[in-house]
Amino acid sequence: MSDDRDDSSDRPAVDSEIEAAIYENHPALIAYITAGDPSLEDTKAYVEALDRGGADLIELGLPFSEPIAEGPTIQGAINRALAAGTTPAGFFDLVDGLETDAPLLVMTYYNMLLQFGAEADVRPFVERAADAGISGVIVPDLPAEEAEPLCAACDEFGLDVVFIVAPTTEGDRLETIMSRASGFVYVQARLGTTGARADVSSATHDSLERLEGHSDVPKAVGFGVSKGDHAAEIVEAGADGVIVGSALVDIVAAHGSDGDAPAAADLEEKARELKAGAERAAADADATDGEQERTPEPEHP
Amino acid sequence: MSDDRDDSSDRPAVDSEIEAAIYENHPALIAYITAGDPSLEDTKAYVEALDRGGADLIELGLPFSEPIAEGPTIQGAINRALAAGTTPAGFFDLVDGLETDAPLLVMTYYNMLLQFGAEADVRPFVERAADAGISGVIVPDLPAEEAEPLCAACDEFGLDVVFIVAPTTEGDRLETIMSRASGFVYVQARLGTTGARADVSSATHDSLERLEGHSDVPKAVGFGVSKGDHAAEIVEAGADGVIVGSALVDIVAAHGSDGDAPAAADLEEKARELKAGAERAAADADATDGEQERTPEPEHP
Amino acid sequence: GSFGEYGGQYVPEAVMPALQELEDAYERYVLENEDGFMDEFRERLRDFGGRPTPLQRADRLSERYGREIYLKREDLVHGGAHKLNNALGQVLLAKYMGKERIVAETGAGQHGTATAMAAAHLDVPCEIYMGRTDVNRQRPNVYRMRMNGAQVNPVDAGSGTLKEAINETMRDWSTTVETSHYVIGSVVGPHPFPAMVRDFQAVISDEAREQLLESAGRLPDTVIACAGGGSNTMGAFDAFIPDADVDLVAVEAGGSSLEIDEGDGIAPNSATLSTGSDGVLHGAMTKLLQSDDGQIMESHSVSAGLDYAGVGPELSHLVETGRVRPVNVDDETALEAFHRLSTLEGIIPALESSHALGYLERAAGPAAKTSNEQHAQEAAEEGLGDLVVVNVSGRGDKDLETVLEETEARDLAAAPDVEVFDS
Amino acid sequence: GSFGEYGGQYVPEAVMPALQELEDAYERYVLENEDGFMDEFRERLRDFGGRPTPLQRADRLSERYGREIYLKREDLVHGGAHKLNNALGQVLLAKYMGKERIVAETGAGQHGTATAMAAAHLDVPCEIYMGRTDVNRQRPNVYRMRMNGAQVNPVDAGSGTLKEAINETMRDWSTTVETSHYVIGSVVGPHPFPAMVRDFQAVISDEAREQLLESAGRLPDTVIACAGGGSNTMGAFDAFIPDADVDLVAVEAGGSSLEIDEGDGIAPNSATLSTGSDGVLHGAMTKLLQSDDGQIMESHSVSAGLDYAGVGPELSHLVETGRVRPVNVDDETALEAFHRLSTLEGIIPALESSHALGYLERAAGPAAKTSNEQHAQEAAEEGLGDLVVVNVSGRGDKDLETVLEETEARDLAAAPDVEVFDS
Repeated sequence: MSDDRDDSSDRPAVDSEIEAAIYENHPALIAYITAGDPSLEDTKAYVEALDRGGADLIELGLPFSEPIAEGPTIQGAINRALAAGTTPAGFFDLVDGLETDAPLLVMTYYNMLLQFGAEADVRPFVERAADAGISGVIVPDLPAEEAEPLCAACDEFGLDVVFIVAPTTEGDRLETIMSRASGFVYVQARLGTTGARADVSSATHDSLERLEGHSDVPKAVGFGVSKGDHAAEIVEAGADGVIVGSALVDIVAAHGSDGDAPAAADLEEKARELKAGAERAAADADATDGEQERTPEPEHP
Repeated sequence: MSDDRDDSSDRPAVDSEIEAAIYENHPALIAYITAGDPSLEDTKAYVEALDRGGADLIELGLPFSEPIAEGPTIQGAINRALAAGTTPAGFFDLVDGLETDAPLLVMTYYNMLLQFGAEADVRPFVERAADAGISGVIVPDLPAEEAEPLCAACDEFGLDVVFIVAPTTEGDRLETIMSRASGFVYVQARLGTTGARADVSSATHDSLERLEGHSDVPKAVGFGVSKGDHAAEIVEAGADGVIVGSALVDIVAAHGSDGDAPAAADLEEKARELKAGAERAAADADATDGEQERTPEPEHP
Repeated sequence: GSFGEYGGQYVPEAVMPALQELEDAYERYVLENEDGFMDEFRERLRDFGGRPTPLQRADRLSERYGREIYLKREDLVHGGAHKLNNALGQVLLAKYMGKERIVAETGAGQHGTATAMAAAHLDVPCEIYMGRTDVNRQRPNVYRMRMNGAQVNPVDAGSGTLKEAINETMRDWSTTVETSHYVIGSVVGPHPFPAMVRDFQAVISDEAREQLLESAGRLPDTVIACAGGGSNTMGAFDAFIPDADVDLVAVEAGGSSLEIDEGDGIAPNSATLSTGSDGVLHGAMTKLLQSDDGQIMESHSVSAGLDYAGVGPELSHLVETGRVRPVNVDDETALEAFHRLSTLEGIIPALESSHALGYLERAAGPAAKTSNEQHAQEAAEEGLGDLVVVNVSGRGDKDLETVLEETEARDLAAAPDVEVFDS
Repeated sequence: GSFGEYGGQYVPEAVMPALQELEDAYERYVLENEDGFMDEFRERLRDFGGRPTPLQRADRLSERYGREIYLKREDLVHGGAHKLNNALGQVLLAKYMGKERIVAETGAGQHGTATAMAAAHLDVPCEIYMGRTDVNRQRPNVYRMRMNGAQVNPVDAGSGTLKEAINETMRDWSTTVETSHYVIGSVVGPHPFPAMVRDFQAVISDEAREQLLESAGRLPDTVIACAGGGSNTMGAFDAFIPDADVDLVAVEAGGSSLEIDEGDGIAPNSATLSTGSDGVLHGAMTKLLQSDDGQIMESHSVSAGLDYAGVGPELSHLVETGRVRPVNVDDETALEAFHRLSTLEGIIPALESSHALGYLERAAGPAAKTSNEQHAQEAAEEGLGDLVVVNVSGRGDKDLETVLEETEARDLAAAPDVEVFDS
């Protein structure tokens, strides 16, 4: 389906379904939507549409009442999902019933993980996520320093913990994060919170340069990506994947709850546009710069 | 016209027109109205009506903007008079044109006296008052301790300074006041401010007792007197005069400015009622208690 | 009079005995510290009132004016102004005198709230008279008084403002004088009030003098305080009066104009010391705003606390003898100064105090350096010294609404954007 | 975590480097007084903030409760509450760190006004985020902030209250973290905020301990402070923590009920320490009011300043280890206590502080002596000692409207007549 899938035979086998999905579909499109916005039934249709549209990984947001890392768009989606009564149990029921080519990740805040079981402990959540077939977790309010319990549980159940690298992440902290990263590294394109922007931040290039040589984990860029051209620009800058969230949530929000068919179609088309942008850039790079290997080369054998 | 006039031949000559008027008309009715309420023309008619009705002395209030010793009734009259544009010059023009049997006093606050001339000095005011034929002054915010300049000016121009004795006035202060008193002593019937009341204060008797033997100056009682019966009670208690203000101002206020004829007639009738009350008491005293001399006996020859 | 030709006791006879009783108590308790009265007063000022207040070097004002500017922070006294110093002293004195009840009048409500607090603290019943108009426009202060357990009596007569409240309080006191003490709110009224209130407020300059000697090692060149009735003024000046080299500047409210409208009996200012003439008001001979006939003018100031046609007799005397220099600044200058202190120093001053700060700007601000400005010439002649103490007599929280309205109606250089947000 | 299992840094990656920078600055400047930071802080607290505040013996409360009651008078701090202690410390620290700009969030506006004052005083540009609903219902505080030159940014998202303001401030900070410092208003948030804010607020108990040793000659038996986020609580307790015999009582808002409505996600109280469970909110592991699923509950208190679903992690730790005793009093008890202090002592306390005073009544008031009363039995078990310090964290001027409304809706024994006068 993509150029990179042809390269898969050159790569070492990876344990991670997520890494595998990125390598196999390089450059990958990673799509985010908030589960339960406007309802869990709608979310099922939307996820399937994104899967059809070419999303290589799908992040499902489990809504938390205090989303401090989100911009107004995703905060709005979260509020709608909570108002619709979305719970972790309902979320996992949804995931249980999903069948997608793209592996799924759950994106939520740390307290949601902690509270899933009877005591404040992340293990029950991770176990349930693994049962539901989820491949990884992203926790925007969990820096590497506090991630030990989550990493241990995810190791136990075979999930990846995706860490975010911000424009301000440097030095020892960058080392630490890269050494713990699995699945992919979420490269935050700019300071601030999530939200669709008109252009790609210049910080993207700097960040990708800073990460070079730190780890063989794929790098995907998010925060502000909304168009195929953005995706192309990001891939040109050397990213292995493009993460899109707010632009998709905007589509969901625009349709409200009056029939999910048009929303699903629009989501599918948006995914297609973004994936095409990413692939165009990768193809251009291969064509104009064929001798230079831009796709990631794992250091370990 | 009254019993006491018959006694006049027994009395020594007095310098004071005011004392003379009290002795000659014993027990005397002393009437107050505010000049300029509702206009100086009205005041002229009212003063003449009071004179006809039997007032033996008439206090004319010269309005001052901060009448701290007045109750709401007289304060209202003062506010109306000021709103009508009453000035000291207009006041004296009024007095120049008055011809009454009853001697006139001016009642006003100290600042009005001070400001009449070019400098802060009471002499020009007193001189003009004397010119206008005024016989005495009452200044409710001028205690004896501060009265030296006014007493000097009044001595020079032959006016009496009427002092107030309050229920709280005792001891050395009472001595001082009585020694400076001329015309009459204004016996304040009760604590508080001016204003018509339903009854005569019991403090009246105490006060008159306290004053006995202090001076030969006549004692007149005011504060709260509104009816002939009050006047009778006060005279029975030993007063030489009854002072009535708020009850008269009430009549003026009730008529507003819609024609002064009824107001003047009511004022005349009220004066008659009060004077009759005072005389009734005096006559009773003479009848039931003939051997005892209740009328004042001047100590000096 | 007690202060040269000023002062005295021009009151109804009925209250004269009470004044004598008060004079006696003042001499014994305040002047001679009988029964440790002054010790208890100072202790309560400290523990209840929050004294001493700081004498703060104002860094940015010092920079702006090219000299050392110190602020005496009376805004930090309990209740938000210097008013408590006096109210606490008088209520405590009333207790020592065996009085069972406190009455007071209030205009804008500052003295009323201070008195209500002091009366609650000392467990003395308290009634406050306040004009109906003032009640309606100063609701928060009415609430504060009532929450402190005071009875607030609205006065309906006349225009329903301070004047009517004073008359009504005087009526109450004339009636209840044997058991009540009338807590007068400034250095005005008959003797011994002006002297006694000054003595209670003198803690301001006693502290400031000591604090400055400690921090700057010398006396100030100039002390600036606003003057309405004059209690913060006398409080800020008193300890410095014997220091002949210390320039004492009383800043009055110039209002909108110094011109008076004799016909309507209105002075659009409260610049009594600068423009008034001698007369008797509320019990004392002093300087007044009055008509030629002797009627008291209606005064004006953007600051309710300065809006008074009289002034303390001792201030009249000190101005007459040249010890205190009276100046005045207009509403606009005061508003500018309000904003300047708020934004530069993080202190929102009372509009009263803003007049003192406004004078500082006029005498030493950037415009004062432009020689062709009229005020600049004045300022040069006035000659502020190198070390200036300004008394911040109170905080401006009470003035927020007024300042907003007055600021929106003007184009003020120093004002931040205060346009009201849409709801 | 920094406090046993509580604390930590649960924040977006983008701000982690700023937290490390802050941690470094905290250690150097606050803990080690580098460049005389703490000396300057203490000097400014004194001269600008009005410290030390009094520790006042409350005569009538002492009589009522049959023991020595002392009030720590944080209501007298510049701005009207203890909030300035922290805001001044953090803005000064930001300056030492070379930050060019201050951001902060505010709910009822107390922290916002304190921050705006401190930023004006120290000449640092300042932006305050405040929910639109709060902007509309807390206008006076909005005016005060703007008059101090701060930019107030209304936040329209969601219900327009504290939660949205926090999110928006976090967004701003995430974007401007290299040049801006986020002044958190309580002992909450990620490390080092809880420790740093505690250290800035510790001046309360440092002073109180010394003042009490001087005036009473011994340590208190009990220290009582209200607890919302917990900054006045930690400030009032800190110096006494090593004194094992001093009972430390944190009084939370019991609101209208301790029952929660899990379905609607509403806790009609803010009794986090008493009823909450462990979780992560706003950057720290602590006790929270949360649903079984982990959603943060909407909390409630008649006092806006206590209305928070979390609490400082150190307090959670101190409660967990038994050093601090959590109790709670309901809205009505707090309102009664508000009126009681106002009428008995002439101090109008903040509704927050009224909770601490309400506990005093419950534990030692007349009703506590009636043995057949449920609360009385509790009180006997709680056993207040003979010498009690209550922290009056702020003044209640800001709460007048709320108190009037809430009082009129109830039949309170301690309330004076506050029926509104006819206009």
